[in-house]
Parts: sequence; C-alpha cells; structure tokens
Amino acid sequence: MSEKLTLAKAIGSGLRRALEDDPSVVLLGEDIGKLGGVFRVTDGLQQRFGADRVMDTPLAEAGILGTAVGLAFRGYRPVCEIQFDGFIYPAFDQIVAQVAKLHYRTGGAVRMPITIRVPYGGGIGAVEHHSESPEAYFTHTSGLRVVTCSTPQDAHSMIREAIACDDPVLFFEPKRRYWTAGEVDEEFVGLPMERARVVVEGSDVTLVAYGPLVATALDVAAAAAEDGVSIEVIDLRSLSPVDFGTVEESVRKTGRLVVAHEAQQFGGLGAEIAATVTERCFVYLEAAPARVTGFDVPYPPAKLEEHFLPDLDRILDAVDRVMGRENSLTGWRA
Amino acid sequence: MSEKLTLAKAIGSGLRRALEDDPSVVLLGEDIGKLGGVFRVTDGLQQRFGADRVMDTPLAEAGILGTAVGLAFRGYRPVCEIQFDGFIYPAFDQIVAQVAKLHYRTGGAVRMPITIRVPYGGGIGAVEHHSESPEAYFTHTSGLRVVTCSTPQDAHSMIREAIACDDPVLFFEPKRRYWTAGEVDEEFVGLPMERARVVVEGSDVTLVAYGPLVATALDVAAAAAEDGVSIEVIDLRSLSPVDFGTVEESVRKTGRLVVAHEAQQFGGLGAEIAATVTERCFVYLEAAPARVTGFDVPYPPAKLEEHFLPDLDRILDAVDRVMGRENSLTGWRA
Amino acid sequence: MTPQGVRVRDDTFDPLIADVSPEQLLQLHEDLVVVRRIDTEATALQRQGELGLWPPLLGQEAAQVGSARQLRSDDFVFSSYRENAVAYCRGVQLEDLVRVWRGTASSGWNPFDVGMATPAVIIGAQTLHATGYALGCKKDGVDSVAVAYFGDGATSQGDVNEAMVFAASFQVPVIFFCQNNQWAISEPVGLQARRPIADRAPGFGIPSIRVDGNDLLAVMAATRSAIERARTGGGPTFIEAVTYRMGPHTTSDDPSRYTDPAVQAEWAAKDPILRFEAYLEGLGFLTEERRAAVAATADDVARRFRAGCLGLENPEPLTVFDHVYATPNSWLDRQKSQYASYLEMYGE
Amino acid sequence: MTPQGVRVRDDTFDPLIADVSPEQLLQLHEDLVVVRRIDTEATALQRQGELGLWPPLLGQEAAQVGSARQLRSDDFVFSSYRENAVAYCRGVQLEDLVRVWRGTASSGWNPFDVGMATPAVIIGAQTLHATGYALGCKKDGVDSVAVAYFGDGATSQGDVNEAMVFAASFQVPVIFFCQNNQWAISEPVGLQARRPIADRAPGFGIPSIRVDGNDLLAVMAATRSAIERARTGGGPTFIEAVTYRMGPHTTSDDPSRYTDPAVQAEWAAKDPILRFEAYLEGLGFLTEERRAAVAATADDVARRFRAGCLGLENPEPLTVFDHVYATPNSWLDRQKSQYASYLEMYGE
Ligand SMILES: Cc1ncc(C[n+]2csc(CCOP(=O)(O)OP(=O)(O)O)c2C)c(N)n1
Ligand SMILES: Cc1ncc(C[n+]2csc(CCOP(=O)(O)OP(=O)(O)O)c2C)c(N)n1
Ligand SMILES: [Mg+2]
Ligand SMILES: [Mg+2]
Repeated sequence: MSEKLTLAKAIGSGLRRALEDDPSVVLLGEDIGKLGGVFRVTDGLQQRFGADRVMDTPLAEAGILGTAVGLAFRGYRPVCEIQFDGFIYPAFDQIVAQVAKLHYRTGGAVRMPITIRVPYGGGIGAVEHHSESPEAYFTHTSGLRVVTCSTPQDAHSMIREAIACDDPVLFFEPKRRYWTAGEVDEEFVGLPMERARVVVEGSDVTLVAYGPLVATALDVAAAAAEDGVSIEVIDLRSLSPVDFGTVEESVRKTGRLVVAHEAQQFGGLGAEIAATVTERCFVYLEAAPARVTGFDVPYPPAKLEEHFLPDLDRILDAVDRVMGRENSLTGWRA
Repeated sequence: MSEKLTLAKAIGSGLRRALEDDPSVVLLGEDIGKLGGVFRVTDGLQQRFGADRVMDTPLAEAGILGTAVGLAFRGYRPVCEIQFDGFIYPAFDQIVAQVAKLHYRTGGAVRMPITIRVPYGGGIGAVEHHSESPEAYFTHTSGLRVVTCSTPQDAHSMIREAIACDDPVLFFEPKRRYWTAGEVDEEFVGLPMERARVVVEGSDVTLVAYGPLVATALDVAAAAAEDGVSIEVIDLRSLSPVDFGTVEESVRKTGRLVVAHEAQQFGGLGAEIAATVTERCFVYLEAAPARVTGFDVPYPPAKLEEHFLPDLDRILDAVDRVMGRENSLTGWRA
Repeated sequence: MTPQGVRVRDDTFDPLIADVSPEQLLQLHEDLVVVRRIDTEATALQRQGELGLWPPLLGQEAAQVGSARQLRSDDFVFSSYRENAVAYCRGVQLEDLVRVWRGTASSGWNPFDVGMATPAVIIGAQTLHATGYALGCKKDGVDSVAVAYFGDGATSQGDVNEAMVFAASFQVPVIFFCQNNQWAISEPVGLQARRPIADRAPGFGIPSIRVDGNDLLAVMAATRSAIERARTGGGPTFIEAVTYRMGPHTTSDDPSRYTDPAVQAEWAAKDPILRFEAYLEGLGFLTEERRAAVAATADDVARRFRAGCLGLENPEPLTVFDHVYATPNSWLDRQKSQYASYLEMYGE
Repeated sequence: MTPQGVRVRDDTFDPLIADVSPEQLLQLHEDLVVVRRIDTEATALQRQGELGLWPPLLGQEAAQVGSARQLRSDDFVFSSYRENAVAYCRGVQLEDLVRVWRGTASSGWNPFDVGMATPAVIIGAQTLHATGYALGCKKDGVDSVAVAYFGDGATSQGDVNEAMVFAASFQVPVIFFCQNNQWAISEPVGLQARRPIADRAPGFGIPSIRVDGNDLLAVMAATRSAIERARTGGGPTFIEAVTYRMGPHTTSDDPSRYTDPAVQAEWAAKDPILRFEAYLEGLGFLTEERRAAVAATADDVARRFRAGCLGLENPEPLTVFDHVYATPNSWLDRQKSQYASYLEMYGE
C-alpha cells in the first residue's frame, strides 16, 4: 500500500490522485506540461490526463491566477503552479484582491477552491528571486489558507486536502526538501490540514518550525538532548490558521518558545506566533519567546545564504537564550 | 511663518516645497494633474510646475512604479501617488522585487529614492478596495522604509523628508484625517522621520498607535484618565524601522502595552511590536501586550466598518485587560 | 445611424439585425429610458445622502443595453462598476443595484442567479476572470460565452493585456467589450492610447470592431457578430464602443476641473437616446402614447427603486465575520466569539 | 542575408549600414566568436561546479552583438539574464559576467560604469525601467536612448505591455528589443502569441520591425533605424529579432523533453556565426590567418575569463547586511551587530 517517494514525487502523486478523483480539477502553470515543471513535480501528468487538464499557460502569473478565478466561477478547481516563490508577486493583486476576497464579496455565493502551489525557500544555491519565503504576505491576508509540508506523506495528503478544500489555499513546497524520501500511503488518513503536529515530545522548550526547517528542528532536538535540554518540536503545517491549541498546550508545559523560519524576521509569521502565545500563555512563560529567522535583508547571493538561513547553531543559540544559558547575546550591548 | 492647514493641504505644501527645492523631484500618478488628485492633495501643482514635473500617467500601477525605477536610475526622485490603498497590489512586484531590492542588488551602486504616497485606512464609508491598511506587506519587505503621519505638521515635514531620503519610502496618508486642521510651519525642524513621538505622557499603560488611530488614542487617554488610568500615547510615525527605543523606554516605565491599528490582526504590525517588546522588556511586563486591530476579514461594506475598526471602546477594553480589570474577555470561554 | 437618427447602410452588419421587430425596438427604447431613469434616481439618492457613491452611466445607455440584450441567460458577464444598465438587462433586482453603493453589502446579487459577476472595482481584473470562465465553457463543450466589460482607461492595465494573451492563446469564447467613454476619471483617452483602442487587439491575434457606442443598432450588430464567432468556436473578439461619459466619473467627481464645455455640448448632441428616438419616430413607431407609457414605466421603476433602496436593512454586526471562508476557521471563529462577548458586555 | 551568407538587397536598410568598413565587419566577427567562446566556457565552468547556473546564448550572438554594438556609451541597457553578449559589448569585465552565477554577488558590475543595469530575472520588469529611463533622457533634453532586451515569453507579461503603453503615451526614446528565440523554457512561442510578435506593437502606436535575428547586418540596420528615430524625438520602436535558442534554457534544463531534433537541425543550419563567416569569406575578408587570430583571441579571453571566475572571492559574512539601505537603519544595524557577536562567539 505504501511506497517510498521523494517529497516532490509525493506531491506529484497527490496531484495525480486529485485529477483522477475529481474531473473539475485542472492544473495551470508555466512549463508544467511536456517538461513536467522545472522540478518535475507534474512529470507525466499531461501525458496521462491530456493538455486540457494539465495546461501550459502563457508566461504571466496574474494571467494564471485571473484565469483560475474565472474557472472557479465556472465550477472548476484550478491548481496553479508558480514556478518559483519570487515569481508570485506579479499575481499579488489577483491573489489578495480577488481570490482571497471573492467568497466574502459575494456573500458566500461564489467559492474559490483554488490551490496555488509555490516551491519556496532557500538553501539550494540559486540566483535572486529563487529562494524567497513570502508566506507572511499571505498569512496576513484574510480569506486565504496557507499550508506547507515537511514530509512526503504530508506532501501527498495535504496537497489533496488543499485541492479538495472549498477555500483558496496557498500550498508552499519546501523546495530544498524536494529530494527527501519517505513512505507514502495514498490511503493514509492523518491529521487534518489545519492541525499542527508534535514531532518530538519534550519538556524544556517548545520549538515551532515548518516546511524546510522541520528537519533542522529535529537536528536541534537531538543536539540539545545531548546537552541535557529536552525540546518539543512542533511542525506547524498550517500557517493560516495556525493551530494555536497545539502550540499553547506545549508552551504551557515547557514555558519556553522558540520559533524558526527562513522568512525575514520583521513582521514574519514568528512575530504572530510569539505575540499570540504571549497573549494566551503569559503566566506560563519562563522567558520571552525567541525567534530565529532570516535577516531583514533581501535574500542574499548564494555564497552568503548560509549566513542568512537559520541553522542548527543559530537555533541552539536561541535555545540557550530561552533557557537562560550563556549565548551570543549574553555580552552583547546595543 | 506658520499657517493653519488641513493634513491634505499640508502634504500638498510639502510636495510643493520638494518640487521647488530639488529639480530632480517629479510627481507621477493617476489624475494628479488637472484634477489635483481625487483628494486634491496635488491641487495646483501641475499648473505651477508644469505637466513635465507633475505627470498624469496611464492607468497602470505597475507601470507607474516601473517607470519610477527607470527615472531613479537616471537620477530623478519620483514621487508616485497610488490613488487608493487597494490599488497598490498591481504594483506589488515592482515595489517588493524591484524598488526594495535594487540598491542591495547593485551592491549600493544604484539608489532608489522613490516615494510612494498611499492614502490609506477606513472610516470614510467607501466601497471595496478604498479603505485598506496594507502597511504590513511593506514593513515585512526588507529594503523599504514605511512611514505615516497623524498631524498636519508631521504630514508636511515627513513628506519632504521622505522625498529627500535616499531610500524608497512608502508614505501612508491617513485619509480619514485629511481634513484635520493644524498649524504648519515650513521651516520647523521636528523629530526625524524614523523617530516615534510620545504624544501624551502616562505611567500605567503604553498605548502605541499610528496614522488614523492616533487621534483615537488621544481620546482613549482622556477617557482613561477620568477613570484613573494614566496612559502614555506613542505616535509611531515610522513603521519600518520602528523606533523601539522610544517604545521600550515607555514600557519599562508602564509595564503594560496596548497596540492599535486598523489593519487586520494576524501578522499585522502589532504582532511585531508585541513580539519585540516582549523580547526586550520581558521582565518589565505586568501583562501580556494586547492588540486592538481590524478583524481578520476583508474590509467590510461601509455599514459594518464601525465594527471592523478599532474605536475608543475597544481600545479601552484592551486597556482594562492589561490593567487586570474586568473586560469583555473576563467571562469568555474559547 | 447618424446623430440625427438616420440609418446608414452597412452590408456586413445590417443582416445581423434584420430580424429585430418593431416590438423589440420599442422594448429596447424602454430599456434605454428606464436605465437612464434609474441612473438619475441613484444620483438623486446619493445627493440626499442615501447612497455613499454612485457612478453614473449617463450617455452610455446604448452601449450597455445594446450589448447586454444580445446575451443568453447562460452567458456570463464580468463587469466593472459602471455597468448598471447591463446588470438591469441581466435581471438584477432594483434594490440589488444599490446594496454596494449604500454600503450594506459587498455584492448586490448572487452572480449565479443572473449570470453576472459582482462588479470589479480593481480596474481590469475582471477581464481575466471572463477569460477563465470562457475557458471553462470551452472545456465543458457548451456554447455559452463570457463577456468582459471595461473602460478605455482599463486598457492600460497589465491584466487586460494578459487577458488578451490568454484568450488568444486558448481561443476561448470571450468578448472584450470596451466602452471608450473618452475618460478615465480626469484623464482623456489620448493619454492611455495613441491609436484607436480597437487597433490593439489584432496584434494579439484577436479580431476587433470599432463601433459607434451611441448607436444602439450598431452596438447590437457588433455584439451579435462577436457572439456568433464565440459560439461557433471562433474565439475571442474585441469591441470598442465609442461613447461618452456625459456625467461625472462618480458623484464625488468634479468634471468642471478638466472637461471642455464645448466638447460636452458636442456629445450631448449625440445623445444615444435622443438619436434612437429620432430613428423610431422616423419609422413612425414612437407615438406620443408610447412615449407617455414608457415615461410612466420609468417613473414606476424609479419609485420602486427608491423604495427598495430605502428599505435595505443594515447588516447585523456579527455578519462582519461571515463568508470569509467557506469552511470553518479556528482563528476567525474565536475572534467572532470574542467580539460577540464584547458586544454583549457593552450592550449592543 | 541568406543562410548561405549571400546578401539580399534592401532599399530601406542597406543605406543604414553602408558605412560599415571591412575592419568593422571583422571586429564584429571577432565579437561573435568571442562571445560564443565565453558562453561555452561558462557552460563548462557550470558543469565543473564552478558556477551555480548559466543561461547559454548559443544561437543568439548576432542578435545581441548586432544590436548592442550600435549603442553609444551614454545609452543605457536594461536586459534580462541571457544578454551576456550585450554585457560584453557594453564593456563588462569578464569575471563580472559570472559573479551572479557563481553566487558571490547579486550584481556583476556597477550599472553606471557600463551603461547597463543589473539584469532582471523577473520576466519583463526591466522593460518599464527602460521606459522610465528614456523618460528621464527626454526630460533632460539629451539624445541618449534606453534599450530593453527581453524574450518572446516576456511579451505575455503585463509589465511589458504596460511599458508599451507608457512609452507610446510619453513618446520616449526607448527601444524594445525582443529576441524571439522560439522558446520560453519549454513553451513554444506559439503559446504566447498567435501572430508574429512584431505585430503587437503597432496597436500600441509603436512602429515595429521584424528582423532575421541570425543576420548580423540586418540586426544592425534595424537597430540603427530605431536608434535614429529615438535620438531625433520620434519615440519608441519595437524590434523583434527572430532567432533560435540552440542550447538549453539554462544548464539546469533538459530540452530533449520538449524539442524536436529535426527543428534543432534546421536552425543549426542557420547558425548566425557560420552565416556571417560565409558572407565575409564571399567578400574575401575572412582569411585563414584572421580566423586563426580570432580563435587565439577567443582562447585567450576564455582563459582569462576562467581565471577571473575562479579568482572571485567569497564575500565576507557580515556583508550580508550591506547596502539594504542607503541610509542608516536602526533595526538592521542592531541585527548586524548581534550577528557579529554571534560570529565572534562561535569563532567564525
Ligand atoms: C487598479 C486600480 N487603479 C485605480 C483605480 C481608481 N479608478 C477608479 S475608476 C478609474 C478610471 C477608470 O477609467 P475607465 O477604465 O475608462 O472606466 P470608466 O470609469 O470610464 O467607466 C480609476 C483610475 C481603480 N479602481 N483600480
Ligand atoms: C515573473 C517570472 N515568471 C517566471 C519566471 C521563470 N522563468 C525564467 S526564464 C523563463 C522563460 C523566459 O522566456 P523568454 O522571455 O522567451 O526568454 P528566454 O529565456 O527565451 O531568453 C521563465 C518562465 C521568471 N523568471 N519570472
Ligand atoms: Mg473611461
Ligand atoms: Mg525565448
């Protein structure tokens, strides 16, 4: 029943199932047909389902999303691929002013079951605009759902759930984990898309991560354990809404929170998580929540990305901070 | 020397001064010429400086911003008007991927002294897309500066400072305060654009607001004073960077923070302020910082906007919350 | 048709409207008069503080009625804010025309009830929606068409040009109906385009027609030819209806700042209703009785329109949270529940 | 010029290049050979892991050299990522061509040193920048021109169409130079446009030229005519240079998935360099010695190019914070200082 797949192929198989299960599902994007997408996620799908259901579009992202809106009006469930994170901005107006708002605007009459697939994040040595983490623009936009995944099984299950969802969903694919392999069972019914997952249990610090940094968070937990610190790792999965129930329960237990993401810090999702957890768990907190994020600079050239990206050491340093141990800010003066 | 002006006219006079003082300043926008803009902010400027310096453009926001980038390459200081907040999204790519990044991308060789004027916020009974508060999209974007104003004097001084700044600046104009009148002295040298202002001193609660809600915050302080609560009101002015020095100093004194903005809550600027203040002032906090914001819904139709917008009562309710007094959440169960 | 209401022969377009009967002509005349009356009434309602805003269509009645009346109920319209005559022709209820402008709702009607989407305020965005809808029609193998209405100013937007790219590439049954009313708020069309707007589409591989938008019959003929092409698999068509915005951009606008009275007068002489009436009179169809009956109908519509408008109820506070999502959302549900408790405490 | 290198008479364009001397022709030939050599070397460097990525221009040498060599140093180029031959012609240093692809910097060169902006990766965005720059030239009263380079795929983007709207409206001295290399990654040009791309511009009020992009002299002539118009206040011109991407989209691409070997072979026969060499040989200009000298030059350039590439230094860690703002920024300065303390603690 289950099969070992890379995360990329697990999304591909999820798309295949969605196309099989529902004739109203159509795929739109640049180079998703014959080429199978620049990451080959849609490999073989056009051959199998025809150019009518897996459509190469002209090179224009607003065009792709705007066309998807019209298709949704006509009862379709479009799945749009944005080739790389940094190319989503030309479609920004169609996403935030149209896709996100049409259900509200029409008093619930018109549904926008549009899935927007976005390979995102850095760490692959790419050139500019190919390593961005723009999720906070969309989590701040009412009317959208935003999810991401960190394992092949989630990738498969969640893309299907996203497509089946009657709301628009931004589906962020952690591109540097595309080649991570794992067991995928097409029939497996796991956590609903909106729910966060406690990946490792722990008692000292709650470490919240998502997408590409979940793997890093697991390394952190292992390293900290050797150091006598017990970390509970939460894979957020849904970025909007955030499953605060799960996060709160953990923080009430640990009293300490570290949030990690690749996106820039100022106004990133980490701020919302820290703020909300502080609001709801204030009396339980032993220390201020700490954030480990990309710096507030444009994504840098490849030879500098190791400095931009949160890694094991930087997260451990934040763990030390919330634990009140010596850390890089101990002696630091503003 | 000083003159009583509305906030809108104070911006207009700031634009006039900028055009007078620097021949490289040009104004671009829809209907800014003969019409003087839909809010008449640029009234009379085309007549005075010619259609060459105050240019009506074709109806395309990406076009306006992209053209401004080219003008900046050629040494100009373009000031772009976006007619209403909700019309900035078609220009999003040019703003976040080009304007914000070009200085970084070119290793500092090319400056982008572009000012983007955006009438923003609700409370004027307008139709859809005419009442948005999109500042968080831009404060999360590295490379941009974001400011707003709440008084005619600031409006005048800050627009001039924004135009003179060598970085790109989003200049958010609180449109429902356009008709607020106040003294404006063209020669007055006040706080630098990046600095927040303590508008009212107080000892119990720090209330941070900006743009249209500063006036509301002053009402809150007055009402709370009658109730025996002393509120320190901070007008943030700069939204990126935030003058945390001023905010921290206040919170260290009061131990309590309330942040108010019209923008939606999830991932709004309030989250960043709450998170950063918590990080830096944790031991001083008597209560978790509270946020009073627009709800996480698209901006609603006019007859519902009073419910969407934070007002005196909702902010007072949050003050009660951080003061540990009875408030609307006292009996509430999730 | 000349401004004096004399028909000019046209061998291409005449056959397309040869079947229009006198009754139909009179019905169209009634439409023109009624939509103008609605428009005037709405402006009055705005002046009286009953509407927040209104975008008058004065002068564009023939372009809107002439095109919209050619559509079937299974066709779908994606319009901008000024197409209130189109909405009327699609069967939108009178009070539904003003919900948005009174601020009681973000949408006046259920799009599926009338085959017309909630008007788009973001200029040009709807042209892509029409293209996508038409793509859906093509996939479904039906002969319904999608129509995008937009203005001359909109043609400068990237979205509108991308819509033409997609429509041409996919060869979908969409009609781009541009009302060139000479203005985008205060900007004359010459600022947007140095060539006639209809010249733009052929370069994208889309046939175009430039038609006198104040000539009801010409608009009908042009629309019918485009519909015919779309229904029979011929792909998109672009129509430029040359007309004139005789009123302000909206009730908030002050056109005296930028218009030339002489030009206004010129266009007043080309009023689409007067012209159509002259034509009908020339044919002897438009009697005094008919005129009186139409006027009475228009008055009646205006009365019901006003009453409907004034009768619109304000939405309940908590509905501010409704329909953001089609499925439950934990974050928003909590926010709603907290606001409910707030309203309870403060006694609203 | 035919693919066999035989010149075809053209009364419009011939006079525009009548003054080109044999020495100039030979210099252009050297350019073609050198830029191809750089391109091949870069591909090799990528294969050897020295570059992260490289977008080959194989097949587009004539389009790029033929156009770029007509510009003055006070003109300004806004290009996409594939215009490395243009950059070479503008005087970009060899190692500067690969800083971006090696990942040591976001920009290879200072745009003001060579009159060429940092290439844009967001498809089409640069066409608006060129338009704005040209507007600045017009304001300044100089006769410099701006040139936007972009591909066939880019023509579908809203930005490119808006650039045409603005350029036409403001009548600025910009040249839209589209290299139609038949592909946008795996998508054939027919998906973007059903008509020749050059047909698009006239509808915007912009004269256009469709030129054989593999014919160096034809490209030169077309570019010169556009420059002439721009310098003399005649406004924008659109040039479609019809060429072919003979290699992969980038070194990451696998064109075997979507290209037809027969078509590839057809275009190989139209190789712009072979053709130009045949022409020069027909004139007796291209001797064996000259060929050998050019080959030696190319080898030398390649050697220096490789050495320059390998010699590029990695940036210092803290430079990740530099040049985000032109003026001090309290938030970022603090972040930098904290990271400095972090690096210190962990001994980097
Ligand atoms: C993206 C966007 N930019 C600006 C506006 C503000 N605006 C509203 S109507 C209008 C003019 C539209 O002109 P046109 O397309 O000719 O339509 P008309 O009003 O003449 O019917 C403008 C600039 C908007 N609604 N959307
Ligand atoms: C806005 C945007 N969308 C998508 C991409 C991904 N992408 C890079 S190159 C390319 C094809 C470009 O084709 P064309 O314009 O013909 O130029 P060519 O590569 O042929 O030189 C695409 C889709 C991008 N860089 N920018
Ligand atoms: Mg118009
Ligand atoms: Mg190409």
